[in-house]
Amino acid sequence: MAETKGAAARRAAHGRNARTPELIELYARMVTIREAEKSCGALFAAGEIPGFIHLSDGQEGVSVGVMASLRADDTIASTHRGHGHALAKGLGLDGFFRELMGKADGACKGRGGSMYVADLSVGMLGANGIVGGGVAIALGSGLAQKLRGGDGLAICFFGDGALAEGIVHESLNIAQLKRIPILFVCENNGWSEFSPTSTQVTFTLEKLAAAYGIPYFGADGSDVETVAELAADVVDRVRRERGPAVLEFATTRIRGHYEGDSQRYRKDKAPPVDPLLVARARLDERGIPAPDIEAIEAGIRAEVQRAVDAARLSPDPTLESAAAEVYAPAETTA
Amino acid sequence: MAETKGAAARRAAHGRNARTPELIELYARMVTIREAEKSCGALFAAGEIPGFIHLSDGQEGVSVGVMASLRADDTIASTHRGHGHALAKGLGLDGFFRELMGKADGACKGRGGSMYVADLSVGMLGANGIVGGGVAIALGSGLAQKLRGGDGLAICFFGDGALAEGIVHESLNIAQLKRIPILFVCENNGWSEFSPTSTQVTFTLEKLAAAYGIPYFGADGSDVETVAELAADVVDRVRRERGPAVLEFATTRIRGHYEGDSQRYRKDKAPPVDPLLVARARLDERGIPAPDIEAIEAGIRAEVQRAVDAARLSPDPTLESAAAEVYAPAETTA
Amino acid sequence: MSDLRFAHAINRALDDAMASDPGVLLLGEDIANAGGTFAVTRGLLDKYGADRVIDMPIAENAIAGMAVGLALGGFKPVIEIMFMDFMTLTMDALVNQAAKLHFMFGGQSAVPMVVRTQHGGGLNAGPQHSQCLEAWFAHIPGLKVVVPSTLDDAYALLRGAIDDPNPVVFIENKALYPMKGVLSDDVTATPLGKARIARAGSDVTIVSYGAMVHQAMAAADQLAGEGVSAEVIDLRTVQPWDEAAVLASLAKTHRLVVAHEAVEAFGVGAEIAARMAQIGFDELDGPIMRVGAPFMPVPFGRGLEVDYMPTARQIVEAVRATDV
Amino acid sequence: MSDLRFAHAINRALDDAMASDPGVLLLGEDIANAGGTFAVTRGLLDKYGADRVIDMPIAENAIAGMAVGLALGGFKPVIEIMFMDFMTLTMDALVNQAAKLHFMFGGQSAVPMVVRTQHGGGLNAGPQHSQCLEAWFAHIPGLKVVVPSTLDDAYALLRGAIDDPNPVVFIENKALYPMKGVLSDDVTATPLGKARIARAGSDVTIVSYGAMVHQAMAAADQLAGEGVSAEVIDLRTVQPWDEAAVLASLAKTHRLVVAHEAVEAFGVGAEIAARMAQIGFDELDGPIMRVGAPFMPVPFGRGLEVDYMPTARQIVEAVRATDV
Ligand SMILES: Cc1ncc(C[n+]2csc(CCOP(=O)(O)OP(=O)(O)O)c2C)c(N)n1
Ligand SMILES: Cc1ncc(C[n+]2csc(CCOP(=O)(O)OP(=O)(O)O)c2C)c(N)n1
Ligand SMILES: [Mg+2]
Ligand SMILES: [Mg+2]
Repeated sequence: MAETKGAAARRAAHGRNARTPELIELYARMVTIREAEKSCGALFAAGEIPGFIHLSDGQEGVSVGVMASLRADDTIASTHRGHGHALAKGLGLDGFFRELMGKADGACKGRGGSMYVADLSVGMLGANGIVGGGVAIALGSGLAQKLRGGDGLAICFFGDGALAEGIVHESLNIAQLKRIPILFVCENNGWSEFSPTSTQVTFTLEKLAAAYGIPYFGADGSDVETVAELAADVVDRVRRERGPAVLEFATTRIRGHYEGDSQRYRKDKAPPVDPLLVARARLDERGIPAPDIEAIEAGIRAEVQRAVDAARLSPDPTLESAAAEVYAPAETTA
Repeated sequence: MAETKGAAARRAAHGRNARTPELIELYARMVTIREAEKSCGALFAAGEIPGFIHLSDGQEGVSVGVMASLRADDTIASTHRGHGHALAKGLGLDGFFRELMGKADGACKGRGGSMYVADLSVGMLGANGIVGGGVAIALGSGLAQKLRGGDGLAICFFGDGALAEGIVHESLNIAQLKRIPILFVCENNGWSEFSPTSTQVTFTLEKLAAAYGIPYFGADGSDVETVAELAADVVDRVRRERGPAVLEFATTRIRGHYEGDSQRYRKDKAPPVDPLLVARARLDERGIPAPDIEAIEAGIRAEVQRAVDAARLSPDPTLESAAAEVYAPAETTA
Repeated sequence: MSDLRFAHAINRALDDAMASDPGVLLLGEDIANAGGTFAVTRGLLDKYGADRVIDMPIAENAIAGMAVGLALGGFKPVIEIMFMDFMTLTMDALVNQAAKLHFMFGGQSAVPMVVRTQHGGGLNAGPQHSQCLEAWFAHIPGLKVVVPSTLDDAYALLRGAIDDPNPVVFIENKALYPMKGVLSDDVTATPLGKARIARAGSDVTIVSYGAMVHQAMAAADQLAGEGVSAEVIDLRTVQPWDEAAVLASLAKTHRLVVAHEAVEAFGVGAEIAARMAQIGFDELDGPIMRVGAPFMPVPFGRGLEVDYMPTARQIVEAVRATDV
Repeated sequence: MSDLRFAHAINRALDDAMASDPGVLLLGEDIANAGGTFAVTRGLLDKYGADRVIDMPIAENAIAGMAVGLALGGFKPVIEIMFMDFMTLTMDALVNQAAKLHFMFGGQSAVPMVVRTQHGGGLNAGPQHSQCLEAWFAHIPGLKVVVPSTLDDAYALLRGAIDDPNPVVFIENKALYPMKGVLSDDVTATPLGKARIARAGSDVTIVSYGAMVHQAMAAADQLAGEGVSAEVIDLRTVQPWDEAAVLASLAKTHRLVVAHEAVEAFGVGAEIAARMAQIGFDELDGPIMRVGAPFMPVPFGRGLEVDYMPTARQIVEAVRATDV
């Protein structure tokens, strides 16, 4: 697990990277995801969210830490476990809940739901129901960033299980060959559905990236500051060098593969490392008063509850309006 | 390019590997392929062979050297450039020419032609019109070898350009994960159709194999003895260890990508390294009388000519007989 | 006779096939330890071991390609592709390789393999987890395509598919998995290609397959109340499909409706209708009507999906529309 | 007016589209330096540079997926998949991603991209290099499918496809590439979805597309000699297809034949026939006949392939068979 020189130097000098947001801000963003997903779990259990949902509890540090360095014109392609990515990239809670509840004013007008949630206005190119499906889309988006000029970049998130899919390898090769400004971010939670990924993938991403000659960086994904600092450096590098890099974070999938998964197969009985608890303990250490933190948490909870309540009142979409958008009309382009 | 210890030791002791056939025999097999393909080229130019044909001139050392260690129950899956593999594995000249000329008594009854030539009775699972298409088939065949018990193995041949296809990576992972007795043989001729593979693939197979933890061996493919010795060791290893290995040979594609390709794009003006000339020079060195060699060559030429003449007289297939074999009848299994 | 669910009938077919033929192997993602995402393969790992019930990494094209190699190597692999939407990743292995080898190699070898997958909506799984793509495979010479609708057929046709020396795409409808029913004691492997008359009738023929057969039966019930006697044909196998059975029914009823859950346009129903508009033309007393999903991706939202799914009511209306 | 070949018309369409819109990019295997396996993209690298004419490694699924990302990023990628048979490797990107994003994201963005590929037999390219798979794509909501038959249409429809804000599969027939003809001076982009009456007639309607249109014209010639006036409709776009034009012709002729090179069963012709057996039923004076390839992989051998390919003669016979 290489570490950028810049990050090490900065840590030595200042204790933390001045370019990344304050920890309290990162913490608040993680709490937003956690609270939103808690509500998702409850709404799912109550039958108010239909379909399949994959919660990212335990992985918020990656979403928040990586997205802290991105701009709205940077693009990301996500996975089936995409709530955290979407919210951290800027999808609002209203569009989010309304989408998951299948409402007409959801981010995708209730046609996609959890596995396909997207907000192109903030550069979020969609969760994806296909493992590896977003990787090549991000690659194309990265090529668009390059051809447009400027210093934008694309990111694809993917899980450790996705490493078995050919598309990831095709994309690594092309990214390096064509010098595409794309950051491959692997959220390694050790699981591929109900199977330990060690039974599915025989290589490490670090060695693989080395074979491709793509710079690789890895870190503990449950420490949001570490993630943010490393990501800031690596994002910066991709912006400047206009070529790919790989980032891998060790994370914990706290809940089941999807909601409703009893996780009986799970043998790793050690308590999960929770990025929220890690950050919270550090805030305490740094002397941030508990009531201040609790006020932030309460505010987020209220905001989430408000969004949920509003989503409940939102109208259902009609089949006619859906039917009208199977094809884009001629004027949509240009 | 690692070399097996055994091969080095044997070379030191005996000058050559006693388990591999005499050079004169290897040479004769290469001449058979070369002469057969020469006829293919002529028949193609004359319109007697239709379709697309991809000749393997320059790569005979790999086909002959690798196949020297295989048994009939070992299986191989080949590529679009599969003539050499097929003939070396044991497909007869009659079945070969009749197939390429589309005759009813061709190896595949004239339904496949050059790109799909196969002879399951000698473990040749087919050339393949899809780049990478044979790799997973060989993987399954290797798993069959493993599950059947015994010490059989499967081989997939593929070109350097195929390294860009996801299926190759999926297969490497599964081969190692499931410990499948399969030998991945890359014929690296530096070209992927009309493009130098250096513009298409950003990694070396050696480094890639290392990432997967799969033993890798490489050698000069234009020296048939080197190929045969190395292959003997590696095949042996796969037989014993019941797990995958990777072999890569540097070769030269002497002719165009396909017949009719003028190769105007080709900048590598150095004369190709021809495995037949290499072997022939060594036979001279070793004092094999030229007339003996020429007699062998003449015999092969006559044999090829006889097969071509016979193929010309062979009957054309009928659509009815083809239509009758779209599906296997129930009694074919078990 | 045992009271089971649809998923259990499939499990039992796999179990019995594995017990009777040591060459039958299962490969798929999370099918062994986890027993399958829809629990269809539960218990088989314990019974047959990890050499025959094989958990695979997420690499659908390689899994399908391996099945071809295993089939050529004398085994009868049954692979599971978790959702039919993921079959998009297996198309080279199935279409260019599995489907063609027997023909293309001049009949040298059969390719006995089965791809089990599931299709269909009703679970709000969204556009990439609900598609019915069977028409693609039915268009490919060399493949067979089976879509069972009942427990007995799930068992009998899966046994038949495993016995068949050709590559078979065996499609389960996800909404049927929990369906309770009875598995007959005497059910055995059924050769592929024979339709089943699910309900005899004389006024109109309703051809269907898979989950939609149940809608067709409901429609027939309703029509009976209106004095219309509908014959319901369950195709069971859509490639090859039982043209003779459909034609015989049409010759009796002179009116035809074809219904499936897949998108109507360019779906399986198009072939059946087109064929009958040729060979059954003289029998037809009215237009051939089709019932299928509208031309859009399967939408996620609850109400949207309900409105999207073809229903018994639409079949009834289609039957009325055949009566010009 | 210039005397050109079919391949040149496509080249010119690409050239003009790139000249008029800097967002148009080409990606594909050996399309830049080598100018394409069939020389269709020759000269474009020199004219537009390596940033816009991009040689890609052999990785079809990634190429197609990248096109989606480029389209979302404001470009209009035109990718080349060398043989339609290799589209099997792009199905996830095209079907699960490209086709669905506009709908599935609630209309947030269009996905303007074109996949150029070529299909068809006649070159003895064998089972994995000759397939006509357009029916697959026509079945997928969100995709458009175009198959031109003339030089003018190759130009006009490709310009139309590039202008279209949706993912379009643009299919060239490999046997047409060397076809000589005239490219009209005034040819411009044509919106997709409109059929062309290739020959007016009054006794029977022959619907076709792509290379088979030329067989249909030859059949019409022969029929004229027998006193039968055939109207030949060139669909040009098979998704969406011009239902109104076919119905209008049928209302005039009352007899219908649909012909294509693809395998007949479950092919594009099935949808057209099925639809007319519904909405055109009252107009029909005889069975709807289809002409397509037999249900087998495209065989390699010269005589085999000739016998396999559907011909004008078969169309003539089909026309006769509509007259019961
Ligand atoms: C192509 C494809 N194959 C299989 C699946 C089913 N599936 C969904 S998530 C998943 C496991 C993914 O593991 P990983 O990539 O590590 O992501 P994680 O769930 O751990 O976040 C699988 C197999 C799918 N959605 N797409
Ligand atoms: C999936 C697929 N994509 C593209 C092609 C077209 N094609 C045939 S051979 C070839 C180059 C293969 O290069 P390599 O693997 O190095 O083999 P070589 O021709 O050098 O023997 C390509 C692109 C194909 N046959 N299949
Ligand atoms: Mg994981
Ligand atoms: Mg090569």
